[in-house]
Amino acid sequence: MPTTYLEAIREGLWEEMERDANVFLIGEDIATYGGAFKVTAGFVEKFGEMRVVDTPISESAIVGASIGASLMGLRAVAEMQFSDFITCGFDQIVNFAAKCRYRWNAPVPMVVRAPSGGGIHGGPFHSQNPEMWFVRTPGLKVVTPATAYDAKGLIKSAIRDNDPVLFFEHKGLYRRIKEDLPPEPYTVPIGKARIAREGRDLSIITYGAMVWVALEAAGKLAEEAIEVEVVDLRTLLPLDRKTVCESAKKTSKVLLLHEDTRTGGMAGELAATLTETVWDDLDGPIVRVTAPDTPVPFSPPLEEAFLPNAEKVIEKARWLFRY
Amino acid sequence: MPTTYLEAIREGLWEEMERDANVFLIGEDIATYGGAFKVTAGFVEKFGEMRVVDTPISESAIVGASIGASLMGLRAVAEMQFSDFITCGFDQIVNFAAKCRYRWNAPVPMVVRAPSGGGIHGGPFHSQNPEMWFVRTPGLKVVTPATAYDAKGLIKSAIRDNDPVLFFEHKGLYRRIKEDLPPEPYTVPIGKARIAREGRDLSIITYGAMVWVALEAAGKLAEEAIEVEVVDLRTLLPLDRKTVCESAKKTSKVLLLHEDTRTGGMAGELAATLTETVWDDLDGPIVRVTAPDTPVPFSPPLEEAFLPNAEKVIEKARWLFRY
Amino acid sequence: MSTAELIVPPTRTQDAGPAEIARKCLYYMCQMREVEDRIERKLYRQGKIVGGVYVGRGQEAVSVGTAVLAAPEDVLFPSHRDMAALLIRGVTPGQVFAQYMGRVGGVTRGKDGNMHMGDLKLNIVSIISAMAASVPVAAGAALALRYQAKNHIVFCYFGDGATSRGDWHEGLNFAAVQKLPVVYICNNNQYAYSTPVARQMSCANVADRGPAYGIPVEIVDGNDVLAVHEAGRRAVEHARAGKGPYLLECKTFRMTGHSAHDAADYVPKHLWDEWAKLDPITRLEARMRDQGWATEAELDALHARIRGEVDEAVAWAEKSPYPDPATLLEDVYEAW
Amino acid sequence: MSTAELIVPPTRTQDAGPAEIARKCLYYMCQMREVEDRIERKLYRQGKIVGGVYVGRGQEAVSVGTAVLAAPEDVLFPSHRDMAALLIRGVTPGQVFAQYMGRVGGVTRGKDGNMHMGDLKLNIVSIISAMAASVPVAAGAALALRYQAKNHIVFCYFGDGATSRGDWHEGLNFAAVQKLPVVYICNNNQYAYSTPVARQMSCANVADRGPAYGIPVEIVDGNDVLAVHEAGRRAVEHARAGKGPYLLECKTFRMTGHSAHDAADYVPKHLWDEWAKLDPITRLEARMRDQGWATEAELDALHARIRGEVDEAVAWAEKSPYPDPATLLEDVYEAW
Ligand SMILES: Cc1ncc(C[n+]2csc(CCOP(=O)(O)OP(=O)(O)O)c2C)c(N)n1
Ligand SMILES: Cc1ncc(C[n+]2csc(CCOP(=O)(O)OP(=O)(O)O)c2C)c(N)n1
Ligand SMILES: [Mg+2]
Ligand SMILES: [Mg+2]
Repeated sequence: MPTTYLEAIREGLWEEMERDANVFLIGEDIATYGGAFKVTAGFVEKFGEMRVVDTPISESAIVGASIGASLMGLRAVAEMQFSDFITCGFDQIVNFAAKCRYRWNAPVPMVVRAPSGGGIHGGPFHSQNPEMWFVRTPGLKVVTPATAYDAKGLIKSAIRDNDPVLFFEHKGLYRRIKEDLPPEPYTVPIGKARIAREGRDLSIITYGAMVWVALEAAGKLAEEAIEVEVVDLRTLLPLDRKTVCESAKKTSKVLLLHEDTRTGGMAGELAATLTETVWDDLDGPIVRVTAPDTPVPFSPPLEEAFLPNAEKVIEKARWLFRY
Repeated sequence: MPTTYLEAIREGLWEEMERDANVFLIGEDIATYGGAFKVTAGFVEKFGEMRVVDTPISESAIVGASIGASLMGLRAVAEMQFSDFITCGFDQIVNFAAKCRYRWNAPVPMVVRAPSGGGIHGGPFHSQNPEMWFVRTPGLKVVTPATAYDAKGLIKSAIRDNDPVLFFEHKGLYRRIKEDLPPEPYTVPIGKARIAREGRDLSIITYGAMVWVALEAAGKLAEEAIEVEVVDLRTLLPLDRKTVCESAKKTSKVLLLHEDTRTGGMAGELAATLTETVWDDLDGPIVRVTAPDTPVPFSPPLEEAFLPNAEKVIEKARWLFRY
Repeated sequence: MSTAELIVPPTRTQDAGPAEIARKCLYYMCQMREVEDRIERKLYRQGKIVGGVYVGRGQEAVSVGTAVLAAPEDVLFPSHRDMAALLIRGVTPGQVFAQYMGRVGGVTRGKDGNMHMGDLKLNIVSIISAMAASVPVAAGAALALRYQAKNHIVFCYFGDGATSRGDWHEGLNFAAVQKLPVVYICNNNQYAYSTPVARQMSCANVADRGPAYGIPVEIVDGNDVLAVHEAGRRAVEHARAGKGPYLLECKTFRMTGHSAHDAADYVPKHLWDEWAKLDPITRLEARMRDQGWATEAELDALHARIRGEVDEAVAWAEKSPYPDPATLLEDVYEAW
Repeated sequence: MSTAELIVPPTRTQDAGPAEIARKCLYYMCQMREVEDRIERKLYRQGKIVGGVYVGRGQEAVSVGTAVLAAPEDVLFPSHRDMAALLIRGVTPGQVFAQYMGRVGGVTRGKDGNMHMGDLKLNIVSIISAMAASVPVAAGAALALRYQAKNHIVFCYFGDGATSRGDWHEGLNFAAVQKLPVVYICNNNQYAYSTPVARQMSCANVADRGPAYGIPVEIVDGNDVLAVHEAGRRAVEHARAGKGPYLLECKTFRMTGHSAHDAADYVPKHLWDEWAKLDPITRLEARMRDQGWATEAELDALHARIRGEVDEAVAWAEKSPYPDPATLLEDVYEAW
């Protein structure tokens, strides 16, 4: 039976909790209620209250307590009810967790799970893509799975990782995508991108929910005999610059795509990486398709205009192909 | 008599407080003590306790109260004792202040002054360059003056601006640079870059303290007959893409320089802007000179290795020039 | 659009007699109930609502009993179950429905949704989603009012769960140190989403937190609107007299799930039954009949009138267009 | 390097008699004083110190009187004026000097400076600069200790000013709800940088904040190390018995500027004079002489010994090299 993206995360958490008694969950409404999105439904019944800890509305305490427990040898998996609230625990993440190892050799093996992304009419505070607040912070790892397979494999790797990992799960994918997962346990390594579709004319480099938009666009462009390669970054930090650059070398043309707003987005880091590394191999400008520089609007026609989609990608890709 | 960078900010604040009774200051130890760096020394004596408000150690309350007062028609100028602590008021800045106008047409004319930057052996929590946490947040403006003239002119513009402005003043420049300022009042517009030195062979695009590093490098490169143009961005958001692109068009080669760490830094946004806008005019890869991806180390030899300097710039610039 | 004036005295209740206060409170409690019922139980199920729905069913006495005390220049910071604070201020039910449907006629023109409503002309500041983020902002508004030498005060609303947040602490502490004119109104409805108050804090009452800020507190039956009003009057007088903040804890119960999609199975059944008996509207109506402040016929007329107003408002909202996608890029910054 | 064993009983004081406790406390108070005097008054002025200097002169009884109660497996979260907590745990004065001079011999190998010292092998967690950020982290450490079914507890230190921060509130609230084994030790030294406590909070005591979390509190003369020790013992027993957190407020005074570059002109002169009379070391020595716990000659020998140890430690630190720039890129992540 195919497994949803949400169910895949749930399975990954469950397996890791069974495998390692040091893993525990912490967050708001995650125990009795099973979490706002029900990712952890049934966990407290199985693993008990000591390992599935409901907290007050205190994101800074959630992150801080995760750090403290992880310093003492546990592996905390914190849930933000929505990734938008991660800003309330920001100092703990970027100043405490991110810098412990560098400063005093103290590993902080924790994960912050944060449901992010738009397309669900959540408005300005339930739709954000907060990844870039963290990609610019050395000491953190940032993971953004696009598929159910990767969501499961990456949450498992994140939990086993000995550094703090931010795990941005896309709300819009939770129940929208499914696939058959291997019955045996597996992990997906952090820091490795994936070629989601091979092609030789043009590379679309993207991550998260936009991988599906890129694939949709690639499918339509194939009908016009434009063969698009889609690179799914999977991890934003540490960035798999090698795979990105190899794809660019192969196709010579790059379109960068993200759901996040434009200025200061991931596309910038990719553009800089590409021009400093494979400049001579590029046959046209690096172009961006992103959300515009606004808060995420609430009303459906506005949000639709805000979000990148296959049409917007196709238009830019055609232009670049002909360049 | 030449005015220091610090004194210039002080003058700007003073003039605006004299000019507009709605302007007030708020922060830790800014009244009696005059601020950790003494920027506001003497202000409470002149303007009184209602306009120079000492607060508890509560960055979120400082920013939040600034928002509230600004919504009611005042113009708050908040001081973070060090910009590193801005993470403690992060949600208020990026979610409350940044989005009010968009969401419900409510202007938030406030300024957050934040002493930032390294080179003073401040270690991981007194040396950071936090600008990129904000450049990626639509609704904010981000200002990073490099000269005393600009520091004064920009703090005045920031106070008069009807949107929330983050004003990153570089601690390393406070007392290190001086210049003669015009006796008559002036402002410097937000959103306009400045050509700090003209040149035709290569553009260095930078901001803040690194403008001085760029100028030092440009001076030495001139001896080798490499004529470098130095663009001082002054404002990072909204970004003056026009001036950046014009300089690149003119010189065809671009070196991006910032004190901030590399991944997710301002150079990324600039690289993306350049390749999507002036691709055809570029004659070589866009290269970066930045701090490496680590926390800011404390010990002098480590910090020296961490910070960009003229030698590192010169080496890269020579390579690019010959490319 | 509102015909409230017919039945509701247009003045604030600060100086009104008990019958008048009761009538005014009843009107707004019923209006809030009807507006929210329509949203949660009808429009939401019809798929006409965009996004989440959070209502204050059973808690109407909290926002009504306090917000009627506000002068028009007092600044209100309603939270997500304080619909009446908006209605009393003059936000129309039509604007509320349009807001919930993502139409231009909504308070935020489609840019934001549900209870995120604010209007500076009405001295209402919009919440953001992060619980308690308004608390430091309210202190800043009070700072401005004091500096402007206005005799106005701030009404700052929040739930029990919000008091766990760092912002709540920083905001109250700063306001207390500065002796700012803020009335804090806590709806302690026993739950924060699925989390009962005993898992949220280990003191018995939110009011037990007042001494940490050296500010006076009062606990009141949050389902008795006249009691809330009385306590609110003391709080308002304290703040307006320049004596600093005041914390009012209203004990109540959330007679619904956390949001429209939450069946709230985690709430023990007996609690629903017990609190249903304490419904603030039923209680006020009984009181009014007992005291002779209203006849059954008058009450019926009131309900009918409100239903009519709400029908009209829904119709108006449904006619309001969706925002033009071209407005997407507007108002990020001041236009230059 | 330390010859502490000669004079200091190697066991914790939990089960020691008063003379023994006094001797142990005196040793560490004097060691802290000498180490910090050397840093602030000598090395800093000689330009040998990198970065800022924050010392706990006059407050030594707070960290000494409590930290001597800790079992080696108890986890300590010292703040920036709790040098003795580090020394008692086994951080050597040499490591401290090297830390302040940015040498590889420092606790953080030159990566961080001044009081940012932590060592997981010693169960000491390093602060970050942001005041009170350790408070939620301490709760997490206690959560782990409880889960691991260890009978160990957490000692969490902070100043009066830190209690204004949201993190302080969130951390205490969470620990209280979870009944975690944390002893909170507040050095209320009347100032946060230049800000007197009355501009920091509007309650009279930090202890007045305990009821907001339903936790027991105790106020103690923070310049009387034996009183601190006694109160600390009660706090430790409470936490170790699984009864949850305990808040100890130690009233003291910062007999120095906020940091080495601060002349502290904002402190009224009479306060310096008054508190100088209450110096915790002088007081303890007088008590020891009175009680016959130590002779003048023994005290002199102690001071001489400590000076000698510190001389040695400074010399050791000055010989410690600066870190190799090649280490700049190390330890951002686990090496793969
Ligand atoms: C900082 C933050 N974390 C989490 C949430 C998600 N959330 C929305 S409402 C709510 C419960 C609020 O409880 P309370 O303050 O008691 O208000 P009530 O809903 O009971 O009126 C939660 C956890 C949020 N809005 N903000
Ligand atoms: C979040 C934060 N804001 C500001 C500062 C700057 N700062 C360093 S120490 C200090 C005063 C601390 O006062 P208190 O907590 O009473 O400790 P004390 O220094 O008196 O021991 C301040 C404001 C900081 N370290 N962290
Ligand atoms: Mg509640
Ligand atoms: Mg203090």
